[in-house]
Amino acid sequence: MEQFLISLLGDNIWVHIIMGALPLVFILPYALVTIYLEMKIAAHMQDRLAYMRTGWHGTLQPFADILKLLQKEDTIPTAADKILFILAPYIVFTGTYAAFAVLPFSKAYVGSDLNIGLFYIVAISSLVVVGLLMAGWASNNKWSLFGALRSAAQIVSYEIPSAFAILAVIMITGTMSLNGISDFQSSGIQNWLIFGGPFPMGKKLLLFPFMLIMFVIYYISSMAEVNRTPFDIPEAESELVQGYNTEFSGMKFAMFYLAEYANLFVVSAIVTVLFFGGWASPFGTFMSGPGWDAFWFITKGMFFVCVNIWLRWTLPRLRVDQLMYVSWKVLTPFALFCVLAIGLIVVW
Amino acid sequence: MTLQVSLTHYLIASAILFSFGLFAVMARRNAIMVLMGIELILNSANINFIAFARYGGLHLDGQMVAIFVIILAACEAAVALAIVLNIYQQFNTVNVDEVDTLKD
Amino acid sequence: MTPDTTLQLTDYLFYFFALLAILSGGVVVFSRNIVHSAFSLMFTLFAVAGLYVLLNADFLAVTQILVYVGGILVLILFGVMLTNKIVDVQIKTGSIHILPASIITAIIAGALCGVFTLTDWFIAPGANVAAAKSTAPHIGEALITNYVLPFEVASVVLLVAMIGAAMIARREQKPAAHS
Amino acid sequence: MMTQEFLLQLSLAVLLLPLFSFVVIIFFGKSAKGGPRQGDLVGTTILGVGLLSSLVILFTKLNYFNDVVPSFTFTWVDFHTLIPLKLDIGIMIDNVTAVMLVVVTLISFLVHVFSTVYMHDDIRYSRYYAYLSFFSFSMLGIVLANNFWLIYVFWELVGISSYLLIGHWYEKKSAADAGKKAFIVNRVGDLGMFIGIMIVWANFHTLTFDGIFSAIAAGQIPFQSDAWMTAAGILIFCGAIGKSAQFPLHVWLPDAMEGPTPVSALIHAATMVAAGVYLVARVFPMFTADALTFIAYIGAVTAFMAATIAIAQNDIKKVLAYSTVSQLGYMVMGLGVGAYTAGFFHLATHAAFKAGLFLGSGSVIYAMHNALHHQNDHHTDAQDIRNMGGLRKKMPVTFWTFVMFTLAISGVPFTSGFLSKDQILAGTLAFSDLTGHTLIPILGFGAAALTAFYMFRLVILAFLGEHKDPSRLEHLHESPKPMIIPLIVLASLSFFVFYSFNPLAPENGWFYHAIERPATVVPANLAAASPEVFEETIHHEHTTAMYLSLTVASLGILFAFLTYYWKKISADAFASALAPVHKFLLNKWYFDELYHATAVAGTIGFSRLLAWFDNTFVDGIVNGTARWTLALTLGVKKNWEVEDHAKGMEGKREGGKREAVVYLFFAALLSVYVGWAAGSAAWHGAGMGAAVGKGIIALIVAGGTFFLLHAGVGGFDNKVVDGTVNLTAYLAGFFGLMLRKIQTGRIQSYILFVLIGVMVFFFLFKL
Repeated sequence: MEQFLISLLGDNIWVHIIMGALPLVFILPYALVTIYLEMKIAAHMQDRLAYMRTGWHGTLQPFADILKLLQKEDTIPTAADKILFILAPYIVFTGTYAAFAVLPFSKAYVGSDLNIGLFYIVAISSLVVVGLLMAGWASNNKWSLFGALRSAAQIVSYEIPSAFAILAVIMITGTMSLNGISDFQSSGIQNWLIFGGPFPMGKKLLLFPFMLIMFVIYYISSMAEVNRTPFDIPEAESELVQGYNTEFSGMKFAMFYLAEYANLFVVSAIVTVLFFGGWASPFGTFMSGPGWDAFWFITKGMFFVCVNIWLRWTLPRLRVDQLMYVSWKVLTPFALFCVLAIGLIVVW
Repeated sequence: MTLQVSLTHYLIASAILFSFGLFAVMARRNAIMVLMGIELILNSANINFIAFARYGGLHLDGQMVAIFVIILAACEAAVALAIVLNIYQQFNTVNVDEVDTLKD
Repeated sequence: MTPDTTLQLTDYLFYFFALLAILSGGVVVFSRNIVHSAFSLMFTLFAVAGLYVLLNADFLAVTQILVYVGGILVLILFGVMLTNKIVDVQIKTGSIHILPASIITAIIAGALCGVFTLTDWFIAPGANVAAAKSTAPHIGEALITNYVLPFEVASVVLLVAMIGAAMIARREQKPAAHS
Repeated sequence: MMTQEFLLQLSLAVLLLPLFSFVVIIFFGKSAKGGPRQGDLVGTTILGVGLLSSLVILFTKLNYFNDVVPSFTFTWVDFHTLIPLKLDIGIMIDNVTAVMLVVVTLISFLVHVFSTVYMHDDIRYSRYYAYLSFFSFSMLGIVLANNFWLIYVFWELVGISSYLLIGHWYEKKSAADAGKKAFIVNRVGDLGMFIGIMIVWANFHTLTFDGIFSAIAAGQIPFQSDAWMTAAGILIFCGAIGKSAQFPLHVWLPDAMEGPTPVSALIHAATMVAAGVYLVARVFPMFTADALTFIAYIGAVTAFMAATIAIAQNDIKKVLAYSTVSQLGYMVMGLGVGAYTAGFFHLATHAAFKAGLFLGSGSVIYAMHNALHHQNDHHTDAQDIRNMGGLRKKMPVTFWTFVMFTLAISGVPFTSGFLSKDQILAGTLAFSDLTGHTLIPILGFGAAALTAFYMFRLVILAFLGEHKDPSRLEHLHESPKPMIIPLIVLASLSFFVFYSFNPLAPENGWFYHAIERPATVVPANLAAASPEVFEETIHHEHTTAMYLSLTVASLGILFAFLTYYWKKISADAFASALAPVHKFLLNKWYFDELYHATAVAGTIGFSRLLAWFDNTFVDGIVNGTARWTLALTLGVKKNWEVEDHAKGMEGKREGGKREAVVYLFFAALLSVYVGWAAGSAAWHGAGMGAAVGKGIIALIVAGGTFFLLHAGVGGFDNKVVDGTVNLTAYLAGFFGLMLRKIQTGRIQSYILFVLIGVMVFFFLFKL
């Protein structure tokens, strides 16, 4: 893709800008679709119909929502810290968007195929934490600050088990590039890392249970990192009246909203890359190629987004102490053990 | 000095950051500000290490030192903030000039 | 040989990052609002990470972001928020002996800049060529070969610091007698 | 398949397995409480595996690699360029190591098995097993190490684990004290060993045995002096003195009987005490002739002294403890005189039968304890042999195995003890022939006779005759199988066949082929009697030694039977006839008292002296200064106040008046002198007129001076003296305030000053 653009436009800065802007082209329609899906899935799980008025089966409702958000008066509380208040949503969105830079939508299109892509994603997601803290503080509101602190603590805590899961995959594949990891599992569904990767049968069978555990660990902690139910304690409406985004409205709220959904896709995509072959077609070379790659990648990603939505409407919210308990006393020890076991198997 | 970037440019950038950090350490009252000043100083030192690593032919060695500096900075920040929290519980302030019972 | 004086993209990037680092660093130091300082520190750290990238230290840049922004900055923010009574977001902090500090800082900055510009630095051959490969594998190798002892020691130091920090922060405090 | 690498790997496994079991038991043993047996099976199984592996190692080593020494060395620390510090560590397996591996793991395994019953009801059962494993690990480390560094590390590990095991029942003060004593006494020896190692290090810059030996063989000796070489050897031997309980540091071993009995079997038969002997054997090539003679004397004295003490002991374990000390003296003596193989052989055979004796006594104590428990008798000492007797019928297996061990230790033919002991004694004879040190064989044979005597005394008193309390006898039972089987195994190992098929000449057995005296590397030794000559003399003396030792042993046994079985000789009468000697022996040669009076009391006394010095002199100077100043001030002050306030303050200033008078007297004296001097200075010449003039001037000046002194002193004191004092105080306060401004207690101010200082330096060096 980069080569193609370079040949098209010549080697100048526009190539990079176009490369950088492409994910935005994806995020906006994706967010609309996901908002719609979320509402619909939620409603159907609760035996309702959700909105049916705007468009066929309410398909136009997301557009209407966006329109409504954009029209809303963008209020800034008088006691708020204005600079930070304005800055916060952008920081959060930047943090999320930066992760898209290394997502391999297709073998041919990666924003920047960093050698240390996974590491980069782990690092850059800390920007979100700072942004949330900023939002919570700037609102000058107790509930917002509590929400922000909770959120930061939660994300920092759950980064540890998720980093272990990532570490395990890095140990197996020997690369941190997301493209490389996808490539590693590209020859068919049986070679996906969740099934033990492209190894001889014995090694595969040994790896399989540990990878399964790692997948569960990573999925749980990724849910926590995006503050989704059952880990939505930071914005728990019933306790904290929406947490850090209480005071935000209009465009700023939309940014948070967008960032949340984008983040949801990022973690789903990482799950896809780490355990489910990334852009790789499940049928080996059949149905592969740049276009197909993007199709598989987005399909898999959307699948996990839907799983996330499903879980959101199934599980009740945790308490703060339970949240910390799960991270430190359950996920982290298990992850450590699995890392050890996988390391041993890989070396052997 | 030309506009084209060379080792000196990095060094001067780091020198300015270092001075900022120094000033924060010396003149700011809040302990956490002092801590941030220290972080600035460490960062400027790291820039120097890595700049020398690239230009001075130190290759990886400079980067290795920078890595250890980062590691130790993490330790230092954790312990320092723990102490600051403790001071806050004791004295109800984190202004370093008010924590001077050593004098009495 | 006359040096090519046209500015490359990387040069512009350097000036961008360096200016960002210095400006936000200035905000860190001179802002009267400590929360602004803390958040401004984030920009400084990012800009420094950018400088690392320009210096072919990609792994270090990411490490910088991970440790400094994800770890230290969050810690500092927690520190700020936990050590101030939340009555107003405008948390002012004063300064002390500004004059001597400014003088000393100015002298040291001047001396440093002088030394840096006047010294004829040794430039290793081929230093200007950007390395194409990632440094991560080499750093990994170095960590478990030449630097294995510092590496282990650092791990112990981290452990000790972690335990120590937890101990200090958690200790039950008796109310101070004199305050 | 049996390559050298495999041997090394196997031996590493033998070394590390006990560590593994220690970790497992110490962390998870307790939590296995609900499950079976709190981890003892883990330890036992692992030691069993270790034993099997050691047997494989021994077999392979002797059969396939008899002449090669597989070793594995790696550089642990290397600061090549910075400082010349390079530490190589590693392991090696020569025949001595292979034999020791088997000895250690065998005894340790049997002790593990034995303990499953003996310690069954202990409250710290799992911790006990953890420590046993740890102990085995440390001992195996000593055995395998191929350098001083590693040996020293494991040496200290043995020290700490023995401390833990001896003090296992730390609720008992005596046990806790015994642990401490063992630890501290060992430190004394270890200090010497450390200095010795440092001497070696300072000269050779290597700590591997190979490196040291080859350096010495190349003619490089410490500080180019034979005396230093000898000193290094003796200092290293100091470590062995401590660990192997040689005279004068043997005092910890009998006290260490406070530990559980199986622990005694482990520590005092095969492991800790053997470590010292093993060390001597390991570094044997670097001892000079003088050092070896020193070692031989230490060993001989230890052997004899401990044997005499053992006669007078009544506690079954104390007897065995002194017997251990005595036998260790034998081994050290054997090594010292140059009977290397015999000394090490005795280490191996002794390990078996002494472990057996301890385990046997453990079995007896266990039975006695249970019986006493049944009777609800908590006062009778279960370990005192005077309370036993007649146990033979009730505990036949224990009895017969015990007899076997006793025969072995007494050196009766057809036992393993005979084989090894005889050779040592022959060695001492040969040594005295060659060098003229006749005291050594005399002490050796004396100790042999005493050994036979006290061991049979023990057997007769404990097992034969009638039991003191017949009702108790009903409750006595033979111990359960896990305690008996180790006894049987060890008893069978006390037969000669395991070591040599010829019951009288061990030279033909495998052991003598496997273990050969290593050639000395010390150049100065080459001039002395060569090993060949020595071997020949031993051969020559062999028969003599055999008959002599048989004679003394049978004499000892005979006396024991005469005294305690047939009662032809009254022991009490004997004791009262030799009351001072008996008392001397009963009190263990007063060693503990001696150390208490010298080392312990000395330390305490010195501390007291320091405290006294501090209290009296240092504090005295401070307080005295204050007091004298006060007195002086009062005295001066009273001087003029006497006149003004005398009446009112009379009662209060009784002392002040006298001082005032004294002052006035001196003032008058001074005035007279000043006046006289002034007069004689002012009026030169002789004659009446001059005299009168002088007198007048003198009177005026003296009067004036007295007036000034008397009246003016008050003013002087008030203005000048007080002024000075006040000024000083004021200045101090002033500068204090100045400094106080700097000493803000604010960290940033300090940083400021530091930076100013840095800048000053910066520019100083720049300009």
